[in-house]
Amino acid sequence: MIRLISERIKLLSNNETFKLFLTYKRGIIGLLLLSLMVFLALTADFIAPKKFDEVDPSSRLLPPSIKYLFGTDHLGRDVFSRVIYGARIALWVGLLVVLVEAGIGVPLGLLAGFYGGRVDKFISAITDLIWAFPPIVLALAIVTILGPGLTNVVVAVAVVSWAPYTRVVRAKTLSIISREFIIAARAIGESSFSIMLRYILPNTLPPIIVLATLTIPSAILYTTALSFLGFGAQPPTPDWGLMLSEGRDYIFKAPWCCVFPGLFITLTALSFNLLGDALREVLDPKLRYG
Amino acid sequence: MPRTLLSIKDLRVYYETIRGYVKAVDSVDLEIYEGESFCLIGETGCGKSTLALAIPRLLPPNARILSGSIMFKNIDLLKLSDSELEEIRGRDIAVVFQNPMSSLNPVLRIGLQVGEPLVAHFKTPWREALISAIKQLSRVGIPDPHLRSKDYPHAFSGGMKQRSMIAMMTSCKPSLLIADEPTTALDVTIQAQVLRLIRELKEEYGLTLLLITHNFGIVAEMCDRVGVMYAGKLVEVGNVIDIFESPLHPYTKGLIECVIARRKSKSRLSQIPGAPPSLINPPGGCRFHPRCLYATSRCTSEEPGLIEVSRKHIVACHNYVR
Amino acid sequence: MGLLTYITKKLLIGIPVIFGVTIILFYIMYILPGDPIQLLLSGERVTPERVEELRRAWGLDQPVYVQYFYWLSRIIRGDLGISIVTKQPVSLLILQRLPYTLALMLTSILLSYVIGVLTGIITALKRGSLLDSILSTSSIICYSIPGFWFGLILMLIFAYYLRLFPVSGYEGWHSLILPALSLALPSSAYVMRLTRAEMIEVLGEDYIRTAWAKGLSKRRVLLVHALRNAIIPVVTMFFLDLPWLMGGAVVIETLFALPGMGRLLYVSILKQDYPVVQGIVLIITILTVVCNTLGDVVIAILDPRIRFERGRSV
Amino acid sequence: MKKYFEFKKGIFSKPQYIRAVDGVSFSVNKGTTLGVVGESGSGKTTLGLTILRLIEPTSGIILFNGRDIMHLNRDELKWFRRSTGIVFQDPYSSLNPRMRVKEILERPLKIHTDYDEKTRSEIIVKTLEEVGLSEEHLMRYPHELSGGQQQRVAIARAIILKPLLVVLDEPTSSLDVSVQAQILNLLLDLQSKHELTYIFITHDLLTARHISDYIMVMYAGKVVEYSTTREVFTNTKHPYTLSLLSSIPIPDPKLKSRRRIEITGEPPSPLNPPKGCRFHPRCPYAIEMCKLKEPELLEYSKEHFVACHRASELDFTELLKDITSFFA
Repeated sequence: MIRLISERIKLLSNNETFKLFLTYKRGIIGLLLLSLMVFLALTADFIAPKKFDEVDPSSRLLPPSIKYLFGTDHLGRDVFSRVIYGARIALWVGLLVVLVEAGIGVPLGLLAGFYGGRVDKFISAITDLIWAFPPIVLALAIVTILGPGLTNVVVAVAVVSWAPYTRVVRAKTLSIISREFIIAARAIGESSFSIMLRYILPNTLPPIIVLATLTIPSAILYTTALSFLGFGAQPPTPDWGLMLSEGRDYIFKAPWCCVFPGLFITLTALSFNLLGDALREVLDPKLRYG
Repeated sequence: MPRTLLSIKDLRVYYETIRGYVKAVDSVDLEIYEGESFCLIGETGCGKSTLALAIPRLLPPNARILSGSIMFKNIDLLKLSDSELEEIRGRDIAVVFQNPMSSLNPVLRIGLQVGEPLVAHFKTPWREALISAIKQLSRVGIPDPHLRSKDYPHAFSGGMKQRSMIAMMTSCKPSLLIADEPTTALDVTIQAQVLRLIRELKEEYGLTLLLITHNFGIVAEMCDRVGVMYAGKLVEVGNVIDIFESPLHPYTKGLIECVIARRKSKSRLSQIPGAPPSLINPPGGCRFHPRCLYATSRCTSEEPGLIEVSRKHIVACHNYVR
Repeated sequence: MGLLTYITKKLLIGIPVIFGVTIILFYIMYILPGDPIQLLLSGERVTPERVEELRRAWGLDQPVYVQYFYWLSRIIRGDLGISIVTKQPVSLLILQRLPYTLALMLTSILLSYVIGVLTGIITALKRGSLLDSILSTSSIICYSIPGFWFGLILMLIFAYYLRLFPVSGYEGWHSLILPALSLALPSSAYVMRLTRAEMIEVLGEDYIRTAWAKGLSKRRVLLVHALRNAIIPVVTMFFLDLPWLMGGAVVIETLFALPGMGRLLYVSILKQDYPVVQGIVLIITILTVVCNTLGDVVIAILDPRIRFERGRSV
Repeated sequence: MKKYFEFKKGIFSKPQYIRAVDGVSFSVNKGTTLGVVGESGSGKTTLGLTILRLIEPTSGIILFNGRDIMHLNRDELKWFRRSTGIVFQDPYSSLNPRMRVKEILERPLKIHTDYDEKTRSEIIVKTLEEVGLSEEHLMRYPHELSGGQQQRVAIARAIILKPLLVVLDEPTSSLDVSVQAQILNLLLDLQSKHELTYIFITHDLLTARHISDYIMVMYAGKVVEYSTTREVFTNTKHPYTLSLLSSIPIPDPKLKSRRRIEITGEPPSPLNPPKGCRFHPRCPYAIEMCKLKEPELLEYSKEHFVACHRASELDFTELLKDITSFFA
């Protein structure tokens, strides 16, 4: 798998593809924005002026100033520091959700496309049902069973939104399996497993990469929405959704408690969306999900 | 002397791509006479379709017509506005495309699509247009045209789709019919039927035919005159008999030998070495020189112009006399 | 293969799906922690005999599948049970809230599809222009914005600073405007991008070239030949979006304190009012299946190929 | 002459729902080429895939070197895969776009041999040179090669294990005329060098004629005529073969108005072939019997099989004069 990915990256660094990517200015902006977020997440301990849970009762709900760039919240915590630490959570959560989604969705899509018939009908029926169902409602239902908490939210969001992976991989597998190199592989005596692993999977990677880039932002939006409703991260976690939820009560008195976390959610989602959009144009222009 | 219907001068069409400009048609001059069947032949990517589709300006959006004129009945098609062009398309110049499978609109009924040009060009009321559509469908050999005109394209076989395309494109009795590889996607027996139909309609309506193909058999069966294209250039134009029996350009010669030699069993075919060049950076001088057995130093540096060897036989080669 | 046969077949497929979901729903509620009787009594002190009696009365002493059929037959009669918190019938609670949610959903979906489809077509036709790049970029920004944050900002600006709309709660139709906008924003951006992509793809199809070659007017090529094809996936998306908006409604209704079904779901989950949660999820499921079936039917009417394909394979 | 590949009567019928090849029976001798000619839907590709057991037939026997390939155990199947190869029409589609040329050619060696890295490389380079490519192409991806080069790689993959039989499914149809000639020459060279046996599937009678020793004409899943190449072209017996000969555009302008028969209609759907002779609705010579009874493939003269009720009474030599002169 790692070899396949590195192969892919090598292909990406191949002049042509890269040159094509460079023509999408929005993609480059997305990449830069994402690098900034990753940088903030990695260096939060050094950049943030305060700890994310450092309470200061004497400086509650202060507006933005030189000392507190983004102001302080109802407990006197530095919003700027919390927002920076929040990048860690958002990126980690987005990555985790996507890994779980792909972990469920890709094998199912591969099996459905490769074996067809009843296997396909069964997998497709489940996928369609999950797909049609409003994800937030389903995630809420799962969180109701599992109980609140960030890990549970990650599981819930992943469980309700793997369907695009299955659909895309299945469709791609179907289009690959009718190609002659699959018959040729059989003719030289390749096993089914080897065909799936060596011949089909590598060819489904470009759309999977695009899909992953495009589902990370929705994963972040869903998890923050659930945290906003109070089912996700619990205090004092500097989760952006939770910060919005806490700041909501002071929205008119101290709007900065809400404005900045929301802005960072938007910027993070935007960076992935810009990047994913350009990647789609470069790697798989016909890909639609949704 | 036959009258000229279409006269192309110094036409250059490039495609803008990420890798650079693809010089698909480079300074081509061509005359097509009224009432004749003219064939453009060449291999994949030689620019023959680009040349043909440049005439009614049906090129993809990344195509750039850099220079030239296309005089059709004394009008320069390249200078017309979009709405003036609309009046000519389908009425005076019609096109039958290569892939009948995807060239009909999947969500509209066949009858409607066939009758549409009449409504667009002659303001025929829809009722009458649909009746003419049925007549036209029956003319091209669609069985039960009354019923079939209400079908959607997916219910038609490839051959029937191509017949419907022909019905649609000839409904206004155009003076020029451009057929871009009209039978490449079809089976041999169906191909013969469609070619026969095109020949019949040509006689019946007095059309001028511009046929694009890569098949020398089709050239031999359909055409009066032939133009051979290689790497964006027109390299030879002549009567069909002349081209087959005394080709002047080494490329034409090589191609014809490849094809004709197949009449002998298990013999080695004469072959042209290598593959056609990239049209982004075509070779300097004569574009064929890297594959040409007769190339001289002049061929690598100087681009040959079109030489009129005899009346009606033109070639672009420095060393054609051998 | 007739259109009617196709529609009937689609409708018949919907029924087992709903049936299957009821089983899953029932089972989830069955395994949930907490004794329903204790929850029902909510702390009232009663004798163990009384509890047993209630258990028998509710059929809770029966095996699971029998309980399921009791439950199912009650549902079919329209009885969704009784709320643990308010002791009111769940169906009544839902019926009271449904109009607000439907009004919110319809306003926002109409808003997003009208805006989305129009801008999508315009940007596709003006592909590569300044207008296209402005609109395309802003659409990416729009669906990167979390709806609930956008709602908060709208509330802050239009309700608090400008005092144009009520801050929260329901005080008449104008209370729905800000929530509908917050719901419609990401959705319209998505619709625009889908319409644009489909339109661009269709404009590159061979049959569009045929339409140009026939000498049809620009209007006819774009509106009859292109849009007629490009709109099909957008319509599919519309019917998928309807139930999806329910999810957004939970967050947005909570934010704006609207008395709709979404907020009811949120409150019921917080208070562990399982019968209400179960009832709402059931309603949403039915809505989902109905929308899907409706979508299939509309698509079959719009796209003759689908009828044909299915007709052949069956 | 050693009998090498043999079909017993009543072999193929109904793979999946399509009646592709019914009751085909013929044999191919070592080192020769059998050309299979037909239009789309004639079952020629299905036949090719079935011979290599890439599609399972519902009944029938295919003998390969005397062994029935439908009943092979694991090891025998492996041996069979090693002894056969296939080349397809579209060279780009037949190569995995994510594998380099080296890996594409290495897979058969890894599966079937236990050669070490070095030996494998030697074999790969040697085979590449044999098909007219060189070491510089080793690390290329398929999309970095031209169509002709891709087809050479596909041929290299098919012959790298020195097979006995290679199925060539329209190997030149998607190539340009000048490249077609190169590939046909290469195939002929390889055949004489390694004594390969070819089954050459094509829709193009002219190419089939050029490369084949025997020709089999198929229509709607049935063999309608089978004989030596010479016999099929000079002594055509089946009206369908005749109509193919009438339909192919002959590259000679002087034959423009040659005598030919005109056939109407289109090939039937393989799902629902006509009763009786499958060609009767389009056949200008059809009689009542053709609608009722399906003709059997009978040996009309030595090594000349025809499936037509009227084979003995119809004589097409007059009609074929022009074409025969073209080939003479």
